[in-house]
Amino acid sequence: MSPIVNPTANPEVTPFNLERGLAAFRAEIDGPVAAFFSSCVHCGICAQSCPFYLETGDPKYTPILKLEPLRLVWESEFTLWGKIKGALGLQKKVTDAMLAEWEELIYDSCSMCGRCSMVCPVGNDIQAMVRKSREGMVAAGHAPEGLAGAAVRAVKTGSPMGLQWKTLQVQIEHVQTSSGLTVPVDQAGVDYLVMLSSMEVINFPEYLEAITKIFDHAGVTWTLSTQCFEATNAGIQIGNKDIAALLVERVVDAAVALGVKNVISPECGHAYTAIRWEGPNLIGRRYPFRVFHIIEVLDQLRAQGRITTEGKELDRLSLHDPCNLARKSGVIQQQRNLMDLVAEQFVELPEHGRFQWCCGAGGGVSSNERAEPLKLAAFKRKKAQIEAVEPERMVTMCATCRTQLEEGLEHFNMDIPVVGLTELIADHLVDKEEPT
Amino acid sequence: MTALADPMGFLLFTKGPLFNIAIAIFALGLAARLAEILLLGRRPNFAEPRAGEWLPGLRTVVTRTLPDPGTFKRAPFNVLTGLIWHLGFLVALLLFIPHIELIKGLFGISWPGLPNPFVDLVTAVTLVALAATLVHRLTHPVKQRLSTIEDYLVWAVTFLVVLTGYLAYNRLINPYPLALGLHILTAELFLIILPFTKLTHIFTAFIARWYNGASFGRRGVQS
Amino acid sequence: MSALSSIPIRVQSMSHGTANCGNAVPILHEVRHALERLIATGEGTQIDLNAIPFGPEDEAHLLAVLGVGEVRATIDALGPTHVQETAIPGVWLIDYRITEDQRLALHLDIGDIPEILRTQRQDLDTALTTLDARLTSAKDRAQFEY
Amino acid sequence: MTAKKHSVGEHLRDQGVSRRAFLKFCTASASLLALSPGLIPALAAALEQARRPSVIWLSFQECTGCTESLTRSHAPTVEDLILEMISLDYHHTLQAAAGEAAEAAREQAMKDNFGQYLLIVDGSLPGPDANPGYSTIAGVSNYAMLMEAVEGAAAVIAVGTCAAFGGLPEAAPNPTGAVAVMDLIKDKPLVNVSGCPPVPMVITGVLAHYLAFGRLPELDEYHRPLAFFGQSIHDRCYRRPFYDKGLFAETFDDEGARAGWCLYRLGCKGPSTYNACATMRWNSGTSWPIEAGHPCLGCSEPRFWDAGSFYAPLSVPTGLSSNQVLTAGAAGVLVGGTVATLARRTVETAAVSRQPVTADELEQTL
Amino acid sequence: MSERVVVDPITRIEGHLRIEAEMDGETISRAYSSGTMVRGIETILLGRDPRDAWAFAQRICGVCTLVHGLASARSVEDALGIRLPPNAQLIRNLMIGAQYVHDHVMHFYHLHALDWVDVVSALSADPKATAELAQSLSSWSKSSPGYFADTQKRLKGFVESGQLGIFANGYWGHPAYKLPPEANLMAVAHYLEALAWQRDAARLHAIFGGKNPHPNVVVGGVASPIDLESDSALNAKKLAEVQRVITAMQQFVDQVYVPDTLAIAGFYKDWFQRGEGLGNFMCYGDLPATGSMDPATYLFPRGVILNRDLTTIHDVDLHDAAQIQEFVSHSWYDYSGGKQTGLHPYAGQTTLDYDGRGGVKPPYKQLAVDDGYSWLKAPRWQGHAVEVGPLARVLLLYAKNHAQTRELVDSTLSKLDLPVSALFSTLGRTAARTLETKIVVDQMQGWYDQLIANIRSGDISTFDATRWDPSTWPAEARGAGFMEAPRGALGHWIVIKDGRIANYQAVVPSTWNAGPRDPADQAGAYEAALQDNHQLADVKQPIEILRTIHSFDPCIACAVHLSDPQTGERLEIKVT
Repeated sequence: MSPIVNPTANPEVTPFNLERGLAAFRAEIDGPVAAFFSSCVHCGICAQSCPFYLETGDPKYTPILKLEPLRLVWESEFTLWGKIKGALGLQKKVTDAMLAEWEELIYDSCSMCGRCSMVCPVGNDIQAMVRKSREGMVAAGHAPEGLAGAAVRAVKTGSPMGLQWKTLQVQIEHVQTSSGLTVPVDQAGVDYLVMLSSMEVINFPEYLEAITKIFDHAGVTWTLSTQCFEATNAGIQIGNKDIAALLVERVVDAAVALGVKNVISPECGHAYTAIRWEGPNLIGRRYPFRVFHIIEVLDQLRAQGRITTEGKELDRLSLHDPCNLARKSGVIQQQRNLMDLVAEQFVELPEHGRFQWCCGAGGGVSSNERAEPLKLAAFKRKKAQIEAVEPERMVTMCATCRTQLEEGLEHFNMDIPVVGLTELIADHLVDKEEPT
Repeated sequence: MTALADPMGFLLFTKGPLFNIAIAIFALGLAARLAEILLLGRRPNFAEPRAGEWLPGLRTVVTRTLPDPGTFKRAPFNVLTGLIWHLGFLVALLLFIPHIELIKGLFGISWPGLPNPFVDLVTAVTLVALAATLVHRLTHPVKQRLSTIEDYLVWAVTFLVVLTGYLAYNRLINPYPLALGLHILTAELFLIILPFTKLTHIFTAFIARWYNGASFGRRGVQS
Repeated sequence: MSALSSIPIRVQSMSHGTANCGNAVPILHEVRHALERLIATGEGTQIDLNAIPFGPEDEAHLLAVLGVGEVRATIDALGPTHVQETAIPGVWLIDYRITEDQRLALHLDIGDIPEILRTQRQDLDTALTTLDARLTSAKDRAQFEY
Repeated sequence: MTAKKHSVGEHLRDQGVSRRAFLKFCTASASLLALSPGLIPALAAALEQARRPSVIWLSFQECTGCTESLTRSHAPTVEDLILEMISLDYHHTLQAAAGEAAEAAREQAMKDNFGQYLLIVDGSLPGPDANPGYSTIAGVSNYAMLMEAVEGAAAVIAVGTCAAFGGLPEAAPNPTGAVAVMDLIKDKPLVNVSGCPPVPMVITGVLAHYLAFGRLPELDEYHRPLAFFGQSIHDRCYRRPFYDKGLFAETFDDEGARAGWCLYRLGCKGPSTYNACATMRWNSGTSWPIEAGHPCLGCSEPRFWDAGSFYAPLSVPTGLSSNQVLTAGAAGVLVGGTVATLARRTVETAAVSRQPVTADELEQTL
Repeated sequence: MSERVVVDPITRIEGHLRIEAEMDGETISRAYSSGTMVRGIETILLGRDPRDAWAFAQRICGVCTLVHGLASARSVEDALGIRLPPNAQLIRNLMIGAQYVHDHVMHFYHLHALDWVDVVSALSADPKATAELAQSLSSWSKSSPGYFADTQKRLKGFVESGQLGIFANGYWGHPAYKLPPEANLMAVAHYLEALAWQRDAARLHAIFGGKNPHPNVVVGGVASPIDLESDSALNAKKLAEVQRVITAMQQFVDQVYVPDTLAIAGFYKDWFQRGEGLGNFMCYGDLPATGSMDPATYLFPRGVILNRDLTTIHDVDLHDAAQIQEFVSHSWYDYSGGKQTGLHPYAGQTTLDYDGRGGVKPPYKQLAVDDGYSWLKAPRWQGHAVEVGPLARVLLLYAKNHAQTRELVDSTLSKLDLPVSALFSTLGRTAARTLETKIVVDQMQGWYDQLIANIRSGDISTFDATRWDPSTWPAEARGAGFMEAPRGALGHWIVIKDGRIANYQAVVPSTWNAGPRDPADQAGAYEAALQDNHQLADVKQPIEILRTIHSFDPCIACAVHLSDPQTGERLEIKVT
């Protein structure tokens, strides 16, 4: 394995170094990490849940192996046995070269999908430890350039893709024109503050139109915020909590400024986990509002009878559960309830819900250009699943997943369109009586 | 004193002083390991939970014993051999009457056991399954990559514990004090290395599973 | 003590607890071979039933097959020894007991006549003297009585 | 009193023992010694020729149980055969003479049979480094007496676990510095007939073997005759099927005890005890400890007194009580706590020493 | 210094006993009794499981092989308040009874008889006259001339072989032997018969205790369960065997032992005039009729007789620190409170101190009798040296007007034409042993019948498990287990702390009898007996000493105390 050496990560030039990385690793170690590493029996089962290993066949992608730097720091500095071994000169130490070698393993070949965490017989939450490892990697200067760039852009421009409000403004006007409805902006005291991801804004503008229609249909009050519309979190992806916290604070500030009770994360999966689960811990306090994924909100509306649909899609539809939404956030049944509203022929993929397979793009892999070949390799797992049930279209609810599915299916010459679940719902809404 | 010339002396050494040493190292080592883990603790979690932690944690402690169907389909040999020898080991350890008496002698608690021939059969199966896991470790690319000297050492000690127990019960090593002494010796080796090797998982796996289950459970996922 | 290796020592079994050790049939086959040898060469054989695991059920099975023959004798020397010819002529069952009726040994003897039943030459040597002595004492008693 | 010396065969005939009785004795002995019936004529011939060997029996730190046991031998019986096949020239408990006369008899026998006599010892003795006053006979220390007697002995038989392995006097803390005979005698053929006391017929059986063949029988690693100590109590125990089925008596008069279930849980040491009790039984075949409901004490094994409580199952370690295990655990928690405190401090230090990452810094890497 | 006669070893006893006697002409003026072997069993017992103690204690002696085991079990039962099921008590009584009968018969024939019986003289006996003698004494079946002729022939062959074995160097032809050749021949025949008989008698222990010597004992009852249907319990067959053995014992005692004792005693009436000595006698009492250890139900009563005064019986309390004390002023032990002090067994100490307490470095000719001269301590009851054993028991039974005892003693005395005072003598002691054997063997049938009746009524309990588990024990407990052993009053005292033995002391019959002098220079029973009218016809053949010493049936291994040679401190089990 030839180490990927970031050409610009020159310790003389950059502010990052091994010591800083080790300090970050140390700061991540807690009881669960110690329990996990104490328990690993090298059974190799985690490899059987990793699309990167399964589709490449290269054992270096075995999930638990990706944690070796973190494990070494734990063993040498947090265990009596490691200290004894150290005194005897038997303890292996983490080196900069090792971290350089591990950069590919921790970033390029891990979408942090968490499937390994679901199958480990001793219960190791490997995904969580990859997340922790990235803290050390960033501090040691071994984060991929693509992710570093996204993080810088997110901090400096408000969007990892460098998207400006004016671009969104154009989309808003487009939606208002197309739907005849108003997209509320900066309205204080409404029910929901809706956050978006740059990718949705650029690639899937129909999403904004769909929620505009649905909320209008259901009589929900909502708003966008000019102060902050981007909810994706490049800090989470690169694995740095300082940057991640900064980005979360922006969302919190916007919500507080408008005095909303609820914040809707964008469809983008990691954005949801970022503000829903990590956010309060990143900023070190509870939110004065609640956070929902749009799917959760739609399902609540459905349950309250505030969404009335007519007609169903007649073709054979299947569903891709985004890892961040399903396995890592417990939103699993909601999307199925919604599918039942609009799909005549809904067929589940062979392994779905909490045991679904990652599309291969999460965890920052899609923002990491050099990981493209691995990303496509990992997609083969999803492809095989799709081939097993032969749907005419795929439905999902995460912009990153949707992009990956579309690209992957196209790459493999499979003519299966991908649609967003929110849009499907919007398509089948019963037209409101025109106000007389 | 050699075990062959004085098998009874050897047995009494393993039952007496060596056992005391082994149990002391084991108790100190294990307690240190557990304290090392538990006292590190977790940081406070401010995210609004979807569900509690305790029950899902306990649930995972139980459910991780069996694999999900997909994993079983992808790695049936690995899963099956692992399950079989773990189960066999536990049956032999906890349901063989002499072992129950040992536990009663040490802790004053006991429970019913299984007929000896059944345990004997289970032990034989365990040995076969353990041998199979070694073959798997030596041949499977992932396990080759993962395996360290420690893995082979731990395998050898575990295998020897079961093997000597099997040989002693079936009186295939003579005289019996030598056979029993060897079994106790290997069991003591097992106890001594337990806190310092992956064998710790016998205890920490439950903590790990609980942490995992709690973490996922908090987010409304059955892990 | 290598010279001892020339002494064939087997471990004794009086496995009285195990009712059936499954050894009756092998013994019967051994008896058959011994009988053949007796007919062919006149050479007798003794089988010590205590030397192998042999329980009450084995014994019952063996005796049922061999049956009860024509000759029965009891020798009173250091306690009783019961000699019983089986229904298979030439096959004798010899039960050595002590005065307290505990069994010392149980043998199958395949031969014309068991050695212990035969009048022993050494005993014959003293027979005359013994008889003479008795004749003398009988005379004494006769004198006493009359 | 003329001293015409007879062979055993002549001797028996002189006493009116018939040839048939003699043959029967040979048969019994052969069976007892686990010899093939084919060897009975050889055994008879050997016994015919044998001279009654002189036997000197020394009793040191003993309880006389071994001698008592010898008198219980029923085949051959102590009075009918063995005592008339050997010449027991010195034996405290049985001999007529006392004091100087007794010692003179011993010295005479040692002189007359130098190099020929069998030396039997029961009881341990204070070792050469122990206070010789702990056990004396006629003012002479046991050690001195043994060393004097062993010089002219053809072979030594240590009867009973005390003589064979040190036995009770040697049990912790061994207050008198007791040692076994084999600890002191290295250059003579030696047989250990262990047991507390030994099965009587094993004592007589070894003597009969020596008498018949002029040699000691085949021995195990503890110098015990394999013919009697080759199998464990457990291997030959009639309750073994219950062990195999997992049926155990839990107390002395429960249903299991009445039904004859295995006594393992009551502490039976049968599995690790090599002796002939299960096959030869005791007191003319009347019974034996396990048949009478008591677990085997393991009395024919070295250090059986220190092998844990007689009622603790074999698998229970001898040293620790549950309190001590708990103490070890508590100590472990203490050590673990210290370690963990250190680890925690490491975490806290790490949290402080960790430098936050800024976008500007990240930008420098691009 | 006057001439000193030394007899060491005293043979035909259990253990290692040495007698030194200072002579005044032909008469013994001062005698010294010394136990010359120590093992340390009391020290070895420290720190062990009290339930195991019986096995250690039992190995104190392989002759009276049952009694130490039972006394030990009783001490634990006393400490823990365990009450035996009646069946267990009856079975123990049967085992104790068998022990008495077996032990007394073997003592008489194999240990004591050769003091009175000249084996060589038997060669000149007329078998026919011997048969007549035997037939005149009892209806025992083996009494034909041919039988005695065979025995004589056998003996002749043996003697002519020139290898006399255990009979070599006996004092044959000594003028003190007074039996006619025919009586000698009869005794030799019975010597051999008794060897065969005792094998049968020992079976009773094997049935209940698995083996003899050293039958098994269990704290809380007996190990052997009762189930008439089971192969592995006391079933109908085994109980029938017990009955057969009891009957065989009874026959031998009635038809051989009792007649032989009387016949031999008739020739040695002068031995009813010497060899008593102390005049003080003590019994702890034993053989309860019920499951409890209530002294009122004992066959053998409890009490002390002082100065041969049968009219006053003093009470004995084993727990009273002032009553039973052991002294070490003439023993090779050290007491922390000094060598003049006496200690009750609960507070007993056993610190071996051979070199410091006058032990003479072996090989030695004479002991330093002014200092320590024995491994035995000197126990005293309220400061009195007392004799224990059959004579003490028979005297107490007699004093308490036990009907059968009265009848037996009176008829014996009248047959031999002797006064009651003849009991206080060497042969009085031997005769008492015979008579109590008769009393016990007759009693055995009663216990057996009672056991059978219990079983018939459905009571098959043999073990009390309530206090088996150490977790049910108090943190601290102490108890005294006592017995009337064949040789006399036997006590084991145990102190239990945290489930382990914290102190253990045994004061055994032969310590009472064979012990040395105390700080007040009071002689022990052996010593006093030998100082009572003993003349030695030939100092080289001191058969007179053997007669009196053997009349006590010494059991010296029993009598010796034991401890930590270095410090004398209690040893704790150490965890390594």
